[in-house]
Amino acid sequence: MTITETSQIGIAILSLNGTLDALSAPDFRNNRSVIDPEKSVVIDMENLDFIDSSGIGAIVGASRQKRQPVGGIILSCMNDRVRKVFEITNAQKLFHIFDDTIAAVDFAATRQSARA
Amino acid sequence: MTITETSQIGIAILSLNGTLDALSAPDFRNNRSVIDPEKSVVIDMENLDFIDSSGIGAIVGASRQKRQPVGGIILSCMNDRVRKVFEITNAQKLFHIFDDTIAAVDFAATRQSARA
Amino acid sequence: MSSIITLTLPGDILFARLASQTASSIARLLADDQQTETESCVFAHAFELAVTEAFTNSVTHAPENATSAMVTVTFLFEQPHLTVSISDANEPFTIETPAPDIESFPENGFGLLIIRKLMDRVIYRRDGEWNILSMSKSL
Amino acid sequence: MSSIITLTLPGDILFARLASQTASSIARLLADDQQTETESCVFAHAFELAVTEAFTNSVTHAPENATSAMVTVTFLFEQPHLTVSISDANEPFTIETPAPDIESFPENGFGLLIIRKLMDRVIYRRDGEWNILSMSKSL
Ligand SMILES: Nc1ncnc2c1ncn2[C@@H]1O[C@H](COP(=O)(O)OP(=O)(O)O)[C@@H](O)[C@H]1O
Ligand SMILES: Nc1ncnc2c1ncn2[C@@H]1O[C@H](COP(=O)(O)OP(=O)(O)O)[C@@H](O)[C@H]1O
Repeated sequence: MTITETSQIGIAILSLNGTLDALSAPDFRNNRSVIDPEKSVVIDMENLDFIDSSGIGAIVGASRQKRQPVGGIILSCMNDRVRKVFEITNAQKLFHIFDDTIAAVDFAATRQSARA
Repeated sequence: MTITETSQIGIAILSLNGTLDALSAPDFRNNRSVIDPEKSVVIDMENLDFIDSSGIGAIVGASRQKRQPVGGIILSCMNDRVRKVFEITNAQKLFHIFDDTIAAVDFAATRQSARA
Repeated sequence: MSSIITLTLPGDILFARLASQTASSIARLLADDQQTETESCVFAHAFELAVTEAFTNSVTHAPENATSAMVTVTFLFEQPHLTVSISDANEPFTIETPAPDIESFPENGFGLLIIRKLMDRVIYRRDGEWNILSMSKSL
Repeated sequence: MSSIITLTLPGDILFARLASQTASSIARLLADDQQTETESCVFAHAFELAVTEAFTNSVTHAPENATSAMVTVTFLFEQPHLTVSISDANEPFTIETPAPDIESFPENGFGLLIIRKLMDRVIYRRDGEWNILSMSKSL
């Protein structure tokens, strides 16, 4: 898996490419924006082909460490295979999930400024 | 492998997609334009990902059955991996090989009309 | 006709993708004649995911000293059932684990849950020093 | 560290792609750390092609009645050498076959030629009833 990071109005956008599994999950967990409790992170899954329980666990665990509402993890553009794993594990209940990344970033920005 | 066939000024253009190996070679061999000794055939390999010795053998065998110059097999757009197998086997010596299909069709048309 | 395919791999997480992609390819190969494109994608994904989960468990729950352990993945196709079995030499375990409580933001415990939800039939047995987890699904 | 991976498949041409794609994936996995993208593509393609050729030979040159024959593909990685061995229970054969004369438009006889050109080292041995064709190349 590769992670491409960009930033918009203080929100980190991580584009995941490839496979998020036990082998690649540490790369995700150790990402600085993921670790930072105050950071809002949008995970763009358009190019994420495959996720397993280790990937779900990494995202759920990262979300727990966020200091909501200022920090938080928002998901966008998951394909059907990825969505299915979120559904089976019930993890979809924990996240705001968007079909496009711009909407996800807007949502994160609104939530952040609502606090200010 | 899938074969998509189109025709231009009497010349058959076969676009191969996928893998030409022992499993798929019979589909190629049994194609009507391939079998017809009087037919000029341009094989567009742009979407051919992989070829092995069975694939080379099928193309060489088909070429032998053509009544040149009216019929014949002309190759276009092979990727580096495919080209390498033509080189290793020396089969590249037997064919006119073009980098684009339009040039290959032009060549076939010129050769055909030279006979007329 | 029944077909058996066996893949034996080092018990290293590096090989999890190889195991799961092989599973996906085999499922697809068997499904392609008989199913629509979408159906065979779903069938292949179920095996890809189940094998990733089982293989990852075999590796991550191996005893500390088992650096040279091997994991065996066996595919048995008996029309219309495809069964994949994962064998390792770890401690015995049970597959009757409860689904984790998602509200507590758990980081693990999803593997066997996913396997049970994807497959038609999941059987665990202990054979001497071996764990054998067999997972079946029908075309 | 040395790694061994074994894949046992039915001797059916349907499984040739599975064998060769597994070979390609393994070669890539091992090469990726140490080589450029282009180098590891070339390395993976060499194994993909060599395994297709050897596996296809095991199937197409099997005795008529050998419908339930199995072919075994074994990978041994001993840094920097990757060796793949293909075993079958066919009649013995020789790898010293001459390259076919291309001017006579031959339809076959290219398999062992391709293997010899791609690999650093090719060894054939007969072990009891088994043919073992071992093919090595270094990273
Ligand atoms: N192959 C295995 N070897 C040993 N123990 C296992 C194996 N597979 C599963 N287990 C046990 O079953 C438990 C539940 O597995 P699972 O649902 O996949 O969740 P996780 O692996 O994330 O803990 C594991 O924590 C482990 O104790
Ligand atoms: N696995 C095998 N089992 C039996 N015979 C084999 C095997 N591999 C190669 N041979 C013999 O070696 C010959 C040359 O093989 P090859 O160069 O691959 O060309 P081809 O298979 O197209 O004839 C074959 O024709 C066959 O007689």
